[in-house]
Amino acid sequence: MAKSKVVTVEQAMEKIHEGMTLMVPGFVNCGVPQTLIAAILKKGVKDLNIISNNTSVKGKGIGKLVHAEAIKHITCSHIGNNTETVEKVVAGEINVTFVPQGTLCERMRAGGAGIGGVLTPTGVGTPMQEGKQVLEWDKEKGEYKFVKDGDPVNGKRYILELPLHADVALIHAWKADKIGNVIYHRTARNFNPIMATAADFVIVEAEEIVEVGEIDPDVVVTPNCLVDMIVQANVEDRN
Amino acid sequence: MAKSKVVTVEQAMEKIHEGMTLMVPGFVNCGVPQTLIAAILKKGVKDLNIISNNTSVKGKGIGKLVHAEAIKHITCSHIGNNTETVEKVVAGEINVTFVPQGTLCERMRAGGAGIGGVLTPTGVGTPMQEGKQVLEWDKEKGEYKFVKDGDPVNGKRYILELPLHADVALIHAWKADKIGNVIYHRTARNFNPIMATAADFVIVEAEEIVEVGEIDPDVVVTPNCLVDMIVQANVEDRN
Amino acid sequence: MDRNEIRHFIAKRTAKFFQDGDVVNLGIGMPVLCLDYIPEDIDVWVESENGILGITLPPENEDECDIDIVDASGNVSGIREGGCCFSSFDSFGLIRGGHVAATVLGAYEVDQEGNLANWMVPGKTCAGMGGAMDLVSGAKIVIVTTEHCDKHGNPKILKKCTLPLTAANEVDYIVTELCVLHRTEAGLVLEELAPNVTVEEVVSKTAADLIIPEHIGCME
Amino acid sequence: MDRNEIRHFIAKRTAKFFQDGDVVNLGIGMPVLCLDYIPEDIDVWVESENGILGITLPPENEDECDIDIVDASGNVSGIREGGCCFSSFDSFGLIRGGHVAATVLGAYEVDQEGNLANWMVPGKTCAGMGGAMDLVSGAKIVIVTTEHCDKHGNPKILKKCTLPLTAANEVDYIVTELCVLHRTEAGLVLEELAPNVTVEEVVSKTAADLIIPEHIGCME
Repeated sequence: MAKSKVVTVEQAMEKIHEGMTLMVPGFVNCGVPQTLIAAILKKGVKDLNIISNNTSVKGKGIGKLVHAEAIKHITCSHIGNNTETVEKVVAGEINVTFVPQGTLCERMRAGGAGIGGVLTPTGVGTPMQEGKQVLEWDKEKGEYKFVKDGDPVNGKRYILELPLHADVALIHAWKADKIGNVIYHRTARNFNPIMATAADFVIVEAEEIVEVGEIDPDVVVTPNCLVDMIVQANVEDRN
Repeated sequence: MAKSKVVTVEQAMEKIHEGMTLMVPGFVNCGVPQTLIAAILKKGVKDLNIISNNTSVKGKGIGKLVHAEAIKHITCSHIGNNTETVEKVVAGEINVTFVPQGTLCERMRAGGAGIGGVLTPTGVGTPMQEGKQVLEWDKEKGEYKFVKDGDPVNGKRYILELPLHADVALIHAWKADKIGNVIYHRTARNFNPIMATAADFVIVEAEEIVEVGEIDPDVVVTPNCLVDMIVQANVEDRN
Repeated sequence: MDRNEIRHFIAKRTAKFFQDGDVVNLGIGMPVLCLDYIPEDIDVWVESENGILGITLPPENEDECDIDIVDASGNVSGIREGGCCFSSFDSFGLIRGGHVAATVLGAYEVDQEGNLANWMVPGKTCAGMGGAMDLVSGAKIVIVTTEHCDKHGNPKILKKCTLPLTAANEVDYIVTELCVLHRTEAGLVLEELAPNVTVEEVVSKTAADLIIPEHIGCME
Repeated sequence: MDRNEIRHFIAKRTAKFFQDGDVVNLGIGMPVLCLDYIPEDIDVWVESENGILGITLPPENEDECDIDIVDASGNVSGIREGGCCFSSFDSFGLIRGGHVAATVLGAYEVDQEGNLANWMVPGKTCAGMGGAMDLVSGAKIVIVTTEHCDKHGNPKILKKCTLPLTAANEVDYIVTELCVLHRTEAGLVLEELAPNVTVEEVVSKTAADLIIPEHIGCME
């Protein structure tokens, strides 16, 4: 028999430590692991490296971590929805690395799927290629070559983007069974499934925890083998 | 109102021509587009380039195309389940390019998602790297460099695999709604979803065609925007 | 035209680019207004990069709203019958893979090489690019909707962008209250003029080189 | 031991590598036999690369069989409660990404550098590698189960493989009817001997250099 992975929020928090790199999903404030974020605040963990798409809005979701000054560095595509994040970035209190949203997905997928890098057209010819390796396709030779800024353009160019990986991913599920098969609701899915592949340890908070067998094998989005712990989400943590 | 994409098998066959590159899903004989294959045989299309994982078993599924000598070239990971394919390959009647199964998936995904290439560890140090570009990670410099056979190994190596794309993908669905939202049943899913992303034209055969709205938005695997035509599958074509 | 009329005029023209069955991604603001001008016999699917195909306005009755359906601004929205949801990873696969027919978005600057700058003004904004860079690289047609000049009356359509780029050489059309410009291999072609607008007016308000064809259509 | 006993002996030992909760991929033949020897208190999930976690034998009652559930040989199988299905793309993402604890598979040849050859004999076979190359590159632990020598009595465990490789430097353990070998940075370590088998016998039947530690465990 498979063992239940359901634990208390306190047990889950034993896995979260100062200075860790955490993947935190959510699009603005939708699909954000609110209960786990509230628990991190309560524990008072600091100096976190956060990989997320954005920082929710001021005072909500990931914005709570911003407000509590728990974040040292954030890798994301957008902070514009949260004025407090913008202020702290401008003030130098939080370091930010911007990654285009699709590239963020690709890099997490590479990290979770054993891929050493991906070639993406996104960001070619923009500041995004600074400090990165750029490859150009040589149609005649049928091969790629590295190019530098200023080289004449003779073929389609791509940025070689590297994998992203985290110590822990915090996942917000709609339903999870007790061994960790997970499904998501509507656009609350967003970055959750890909982040669940790209961390050493995966903690899921679920709005509803169901019995094994209640989720049809064909509709499972995150397979149980990716999930290490499950906690009950608390709707009130959304506020 | 969205228009129905349901057509007759004959209408679908107007899209299939001699010399085309077709993606044909299926694992051995599971999840194979049997009705569309039967229709191709009936139409008598020849000289096909097939991208598939394998060729089913002798006389079934993709094996029917092998038997009918409709295939010029096949890109796949395995032909061992079909003795007739092996014979025709040995006799030089079909050209084969072997691609490791996971790499086949990555290459189709790159083709369908606008990715110029992926770095995979699969096949490094094996005959799979012949004729391909190999990259080595230089840990100190924090960058990749191209390496050649015989160069001393100083870091993790990856093969740079290129995208695969097809003219037409033939997809076997469990259920499709009339505008092309598709779900699959159990391991009949296999290569279907990824192939549906990587072809100029996508024809779906569905065991069951349902009304729009009958498939929950969260369980759709292949979104309607990827599907061009839908035909009714005929169970008897499996034989 | 006042500013609001300008926005609607641009949106109305832009909507004519859409074909039946197209999947489109519409940026916040003016691009979203296009939805009001899609002809009845044309069915367009709106994709939002956060993982939904078939996004709509939220239900009028607030009780029917689902807070788990949001648009690219995070605002609660709706989903049409036959729509579907997917992960951000799959969403950008669709976008980058050319499965989105058109993306419509605004500009700080756009130039005659098809370069677009719409995400950053050094020293002023640091919001981040979100999904814009992927959308502009990936969509089959990139349409920039913008007022022809900035609020100080300076041209926004340039020979060469000065701000950090969102994408290089990707813009296909520029739609303003004065004209429709088509970026071709040869350069920016003045394809349509708004009613009562002259070639001279466009040229005087544009810092880019324009190709003026013999026949120029009427923008409506 | 006859051949059948050998196979079961090897499978029984191999099953001891599995830990509670492990996801394992078992090759056709001897590897699958491991399932018969997993201790009651250990729960192992079997993954099949065609897109299923929790694959089982087919239901005994043929009417309950689902022809859409097949294993990596295409044979109709079953799914356990709590199992799930996914695409081949997602399946190999799991495999390559290190989410599969162990893969067990056979060998034509295996060598002291951890190289494995099990997919092709030039001029003889051309079946293709299927998913083997990905599995061997991707799984956390690679366990080769094989009879110690080939049917002619020639060593299969070599200094250097001669056949086209499946993967280079990826094999972690070799389990035969004579011994358990652990491939370390230093070389192949003789960790366990089968009952009544001597170091000398193993050495004489192995073409690879072996590291013989002071303490050698007993294989069971």
